[in-house]
Amino acid sequence: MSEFEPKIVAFVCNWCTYAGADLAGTNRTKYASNVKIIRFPCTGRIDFMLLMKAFENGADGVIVSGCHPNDCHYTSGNFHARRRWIIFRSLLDFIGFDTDRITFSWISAAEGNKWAQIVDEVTEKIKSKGPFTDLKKLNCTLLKQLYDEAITK
Amino acid sequence: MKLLQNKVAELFKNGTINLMIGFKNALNKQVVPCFIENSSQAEQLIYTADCKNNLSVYLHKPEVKKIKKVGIIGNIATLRSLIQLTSENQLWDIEQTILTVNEKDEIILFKNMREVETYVQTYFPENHTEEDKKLLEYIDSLPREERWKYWMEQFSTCIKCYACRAVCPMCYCTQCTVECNQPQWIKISSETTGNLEWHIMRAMHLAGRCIECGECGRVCPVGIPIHLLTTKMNQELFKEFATRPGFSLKGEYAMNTFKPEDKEGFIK
Amino acid sequence: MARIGVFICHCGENISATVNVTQVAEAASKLPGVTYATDYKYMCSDPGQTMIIEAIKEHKLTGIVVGSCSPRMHEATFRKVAEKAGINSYLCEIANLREQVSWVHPKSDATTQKAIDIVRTLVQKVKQDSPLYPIKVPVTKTALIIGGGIAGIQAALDIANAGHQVIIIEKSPSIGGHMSQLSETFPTLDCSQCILTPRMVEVAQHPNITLHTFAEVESISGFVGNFDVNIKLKARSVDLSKCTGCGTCWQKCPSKKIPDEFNEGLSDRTAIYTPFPQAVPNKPVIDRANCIWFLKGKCGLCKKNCPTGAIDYEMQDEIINIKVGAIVTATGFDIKHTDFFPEYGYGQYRNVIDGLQFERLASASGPTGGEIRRPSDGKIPEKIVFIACAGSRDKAKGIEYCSKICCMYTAKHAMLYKHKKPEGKAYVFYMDIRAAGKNYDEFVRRAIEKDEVLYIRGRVSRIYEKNDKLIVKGIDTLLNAQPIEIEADMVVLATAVVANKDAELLAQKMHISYDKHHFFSEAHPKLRPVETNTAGIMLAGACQTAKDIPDTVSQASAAASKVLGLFSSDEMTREPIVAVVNRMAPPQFTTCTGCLLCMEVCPYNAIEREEIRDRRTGDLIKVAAKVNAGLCQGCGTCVAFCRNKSIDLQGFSNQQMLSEVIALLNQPF
Amino acid sequence: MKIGYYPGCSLESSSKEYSKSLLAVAEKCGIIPEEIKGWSCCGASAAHNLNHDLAIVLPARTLAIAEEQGFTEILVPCAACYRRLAAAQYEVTTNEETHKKVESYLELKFSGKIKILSVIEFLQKYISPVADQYIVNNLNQKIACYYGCLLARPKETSTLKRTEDPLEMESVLEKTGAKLINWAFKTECCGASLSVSSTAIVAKLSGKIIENAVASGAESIVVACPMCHMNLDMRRPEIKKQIKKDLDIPVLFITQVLGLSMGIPADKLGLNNHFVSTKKVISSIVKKEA
Amino acid sequence: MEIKTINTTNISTFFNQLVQSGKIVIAPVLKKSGKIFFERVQSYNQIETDYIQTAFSAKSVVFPKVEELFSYSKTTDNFETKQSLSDIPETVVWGLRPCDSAAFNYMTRFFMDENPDIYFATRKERTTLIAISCAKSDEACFCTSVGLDPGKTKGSDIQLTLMGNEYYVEVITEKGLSAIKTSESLFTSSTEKSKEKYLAEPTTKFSIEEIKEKMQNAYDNVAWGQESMGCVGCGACAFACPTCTCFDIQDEGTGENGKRIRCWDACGFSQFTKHASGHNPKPNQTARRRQRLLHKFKYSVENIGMVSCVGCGRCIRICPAHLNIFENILNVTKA
Repeated sequence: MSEFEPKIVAFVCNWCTYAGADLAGTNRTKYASNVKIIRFPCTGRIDFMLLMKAFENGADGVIVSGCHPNDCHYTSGNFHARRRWIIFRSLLDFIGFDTDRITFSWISAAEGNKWAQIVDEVTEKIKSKGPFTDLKKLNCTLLKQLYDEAITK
Repeated sequence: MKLLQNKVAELFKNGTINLMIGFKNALNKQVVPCFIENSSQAEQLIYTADCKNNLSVYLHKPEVKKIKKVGIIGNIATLRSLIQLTSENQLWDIEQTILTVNEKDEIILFKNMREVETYVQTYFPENHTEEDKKLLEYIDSLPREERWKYWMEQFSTCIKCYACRAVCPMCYCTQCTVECNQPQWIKISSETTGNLEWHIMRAMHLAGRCIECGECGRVCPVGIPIHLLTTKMNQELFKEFATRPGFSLKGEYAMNTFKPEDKEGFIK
Repeated sequence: MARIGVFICHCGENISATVNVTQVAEAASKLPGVTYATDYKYMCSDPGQTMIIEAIKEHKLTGIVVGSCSPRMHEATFRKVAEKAGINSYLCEIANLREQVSWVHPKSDATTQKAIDIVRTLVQKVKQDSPLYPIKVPVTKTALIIGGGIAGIQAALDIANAGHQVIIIEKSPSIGGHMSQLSETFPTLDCSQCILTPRMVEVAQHPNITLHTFAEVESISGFVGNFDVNIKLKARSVDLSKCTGCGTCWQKCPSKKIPDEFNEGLSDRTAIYTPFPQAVPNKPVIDRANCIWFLKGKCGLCKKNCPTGAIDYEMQDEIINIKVGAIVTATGFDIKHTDFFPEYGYGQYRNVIDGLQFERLASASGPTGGEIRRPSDGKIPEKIVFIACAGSRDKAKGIEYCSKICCMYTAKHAMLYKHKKPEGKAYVFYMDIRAAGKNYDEFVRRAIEKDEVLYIRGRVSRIYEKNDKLIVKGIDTLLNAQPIEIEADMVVLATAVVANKDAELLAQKMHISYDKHHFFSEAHPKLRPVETNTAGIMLAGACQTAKDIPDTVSQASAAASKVLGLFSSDEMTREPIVAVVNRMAPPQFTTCTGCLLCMEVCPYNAIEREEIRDRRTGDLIKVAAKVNAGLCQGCGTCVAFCRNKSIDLQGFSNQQMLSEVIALLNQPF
Repeated sequence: MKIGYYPGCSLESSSKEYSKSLLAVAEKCGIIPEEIKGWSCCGASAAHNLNHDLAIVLPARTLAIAEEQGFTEILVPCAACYRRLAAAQYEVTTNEETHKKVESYLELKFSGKIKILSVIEFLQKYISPVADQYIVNNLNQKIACYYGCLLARPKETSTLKRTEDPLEMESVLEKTGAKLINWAFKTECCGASLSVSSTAIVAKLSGKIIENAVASGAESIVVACPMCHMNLDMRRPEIKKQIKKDLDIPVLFITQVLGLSMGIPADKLGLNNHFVSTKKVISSIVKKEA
Repeated sequence: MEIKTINTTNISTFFNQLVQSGKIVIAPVLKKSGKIFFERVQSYNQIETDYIQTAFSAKSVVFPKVEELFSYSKTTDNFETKQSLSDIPETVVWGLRPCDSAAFNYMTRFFMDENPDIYFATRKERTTLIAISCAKSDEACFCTSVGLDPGKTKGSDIQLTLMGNEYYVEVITEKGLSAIKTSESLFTSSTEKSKEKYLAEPTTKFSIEEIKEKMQNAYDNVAWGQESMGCVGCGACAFACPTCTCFDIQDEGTGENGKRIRCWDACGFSQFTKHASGHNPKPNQTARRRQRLLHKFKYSVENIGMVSCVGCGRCIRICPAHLNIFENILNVTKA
């Protein structure tokens, strides 16, 4: 059987990380093709529910990246985002969600190499962790015990 | 008791209020919310340590709003919600008259929200029950996978009756995100991913706003300790940003502000 | 039903070398909603563009996805193409197949697959796209300049000369600011007033400029193009329309012992006074705090003696309302005064003075007529010690930043002294000499080499008085690094440049952000140095950070040009990528619950409170948030923040982002 | 309340009177500081010129054993000791690595969070609030408060508000009725430990201090540091040579002055074993009229 | 109908044999939360025997809270739907109360009259109900007020009544018979006995006939307001109720693929009657609460000819605001 190729979604801001990824391209820096970018105007725009949705729809890992503190094109979007992630992450951790599958980073428009490097790191990490099945499992095994699903399924 | 009842009766007589939301006794020796509409009904009122319900949730009901002049007998949780709600600009369309009974059984009639604020800030309650604390410790002590299993078992029993939302004074949205279907954020059906998303979203939306009355946990028909989620969030917020909901009319809501020097250990 | 067209570009070999473009087009054509898909060597070339236009027309496409280079390259190009073909330009999305696919991955199926995934994602997005139209905001072509210093004057003149109305307000009785206090200016040593006063007069006489001195901002509301400003005209007690500026009043005024602000307290003035001879307007004002009439209710000499009856003790503060399209903030700076430095004499030794005081001493119009004399006894000092970085770059004093101008004016001061008293000795204690700027270092070298100013690299630990001398204890960190003591007759502290004490308050009135030292913050430290986060409010001069005259003037002109850009048309057009609070039919009106917590989130204060009232009765039905499209920059922070999704961001809507996520992850069906 | 007491070498020897007067005043106000058992040298002035680790470990040891003995606050009257202990505490509490290192050297575990009180903090916290009821005399004296360098610097570990012109000693002495003059040399260096190695420098530096104090109209100088005291008091002959002036202005410890105002006999305060006679000061006392 | 007895030791054997027979057996189980739920169990010792009433009814066995009606998938050229009724398993519900069994009767009428609902039909057809008469009741119980009683066999396939150390077994239906067939030996046949003295005696709160009568013109009673003040508008009562059959049909998934599901809904929800226009004919909890009670005691009588309340008292026990259905009814029917 062929090696597991994780699906990784990157939520990035338009002004820093997206530009950084472009720079990696301009420099012809090679990196893993598992990560696919969705472009947002700003990390402040990234709704935590979108992360949940990504996992629900079969992502094995997620990258969230934007401008370094004080570099935000909108001056404070990333600061708000940072607070959001601090809390969101501790919540996920509290309910036991595998937060290792979410990588947060600051990548500026000048850090093409950092982008490439993060992508490779994350891809490697997720590969070693294997497919993300926690949510998939939920809808069968665990619930089978429970009366109504035992019948619906 | 009598004092309270007289006070309320008086409030009706001098026209300060047309409705008083308080507590009365009911079957199974339960203490239940009651709605006094005139001075004569005032003698049903009681106020004891068991008056746990957070009555502020009723101030959102159109029926109550219509009455305009409404009195409310607040336990500390209720008072905190009133403060938080005011800071969230919610109670502009209702004239509340707020009463409480302090531990010395004195009746306090607040002149304005400022007074409520000072009262709450001076009378600083430790509002987590022992079993809550124990349970929190227990959950924290579990390894990650166990925590996950624990909560998923809990969530899998959720029937999406939204009682947690209905009793929460902070869940006053006229249209909750679970009801918005363009796009459909949360699955309608109550299977576990959907339930998980609902509870995560709820916790996130209440983080920094939850005043920790524990009603959501109390009313959950399947007994999920959901109040622990928001309680935990509040503890985190306090740890990280030293904010505490329901303590100041200015709100000081942690999630709509930031400090450039906010610390985190996980962003690469 | 959507009819989407997909156009895959080879970009010569750049994409096609590693991505199987035909396969991508092939796969795209199978996607639901895609009616046409093709690939071509150069989509951005003329034939490529024409091809797209024809395809759109021929296949009646409702939206297009172009798989090419980064949207940061050609999004604009292809959106124009879409428009040419008659569909809304925002119904065009770019799939980044070059920078983020072909250039970074080897030729392989995986690479092609990634390309397909990205195209599929963008197809989903474009299906959710709705046509957007640029937002037009009317512009009131009048500018408000806050502050009548050189920055304000420069900006005012630039704008007025371009033919637009300008209103200047200045809190003191005359315009001119700190520059009017200076003696000579570095690096050319030309007389400050000689170059400034003509400008001041020009301002006063300019047909397009309305000048309000002795006035302050009361409140500011509205937004870019449409500000509504209340200005408080402080009671001057002198009717400017009657006053001829003859000066009889202040000659007669009996209370004469008031420290003169203009001369930094080195001389006295009367209670009714004109700040300085060249003041504009050159008319007096009554300092009510010190006027005998206002203190005791008698005297009234000025009134009796005024030939035109211009004195009016009853005059009240007046609030006037103006409508302006843009605001230039040029409120300038202040300096730390000597009492900030206990170790340098507690502000009690009269001969320890600050830079501005020295300027007045050196100035021909100053209290000593330009002769440098000791404040204590009027003796001409034999030895002067200048201390640079008094407060600046000093954590212990809470001021980490460099005040930028001190190195230069200290050199200038020393030079001026040496010119006036060649045999005198001038010492300068410094940390580093920062003389970056045209002819700046040359200037400093001249002070050191030609005028023999003694530069000592080291700091001064203490100054104390000893029989009429000031003992300056310091260290020379160079050479033998010995502690040294100098018996000086006078010490000049180049004290730190700080923000005005009321800067914070003003910033709050204008809703612009400021740093911890209360200097106003620019919208972007590099790319938008003269704008603030509040569209339509610009910054000029030292209110942003310490600046010398050249920098101040150039920034003022830059600010002016920003204003002129804004005034260049009757309406300004803004990208429709803005947040919108949903609206629906009664009884709901909107799903917004009016918690208004989002107001705090918005970096641009673009979110306002809206009251929805019953049309007939006028009763308040609902309170909701409302996004001011004029101010919104489209970051979308409020969208992610809004609990019940009542705010959405045009062009990056919840629907769009979510469908992108789903499409990206679900393999082709 | 249990306050640990760390005399350090000086207060056992050259500055017995400092210790004496301090304890006398404390006792008067009903406070008995308890000597830390087994305290060791703070390493002052020598160690930190030679070996950084040693300079931290030496004072850290005292902090550690004080913690062991259950103290939450320790009083360190000698400014030099205070500076070293405070420095050690700063290093240990701000740098986890140093902390570990130190613990491994000492083979002791400790938090380093113990509160270190300089004599000034001690007086402000425990004496000033109650002073009124014990002060019986007015000092008819013009006093120059001399802080020296060690109490005021470095800023990071100093509790004085205005590094360059502190006012804490003045505030403590306010109630004694003495006139506290404003002068320039409050925090100038006296030469400190060079006292032995190169007395000439000390004489020069201390000389200036005394000169300025006198010039500013002081009748006595009050110090809170044994080094300062030694240099200003004991080195008069050398100072005389230096400044070619014979100034007999007495130098007292802040605790002695307080003691006097509280009516504690001069000998109990060790005022008799100074080099420069303190008679003037003692004679300046006038009973407070009730 | 056959009458049998089985002693308390054999009862567990019987139960376990049911499990072994490959049927899914649903029985009351005590959860960590202290609440008792119907849950799939593997052996008798898992189940709770000492209880008045489960927190939720067993209705989800035939009317799941989420039911996939069919799944669909679409490509550019074709469109498929899939329906999966075949794999619905044989199920036994053990230990439900007579009121619950009666509720199954109502549901059958609701789903099967006129246009039969195949989903319900299939499940019902593959479900056997083994009820146990109530030996205890609490203040919330009021079955006797709605024409039922703790021993009623209406709707059950088998009904057990504990009499001292043996169970009195009434086998009512064919399904019942086939359920005990494999375990024949454990039972001994018996003659009809009176269960009376072994049954609980819940107090009667009202006369159902009188209420039905008065409900006819209760709509305009002002008391509704006061009675529903406490209602916070959650769906708990409806979800716990054995006879609440309201559902909502939704599509889950993208335009390209997904499933159509039927899930529980509750008339207490503010969105329940909300129109697309935003208009809501039942604008507040007063109207919604009234709808709920009138439906149970008036409309269902008009539509199906029976009161759709079995007096199990679950809604009273579960209500966050402790609303009390029979108190409400009495108050809104006062003149």
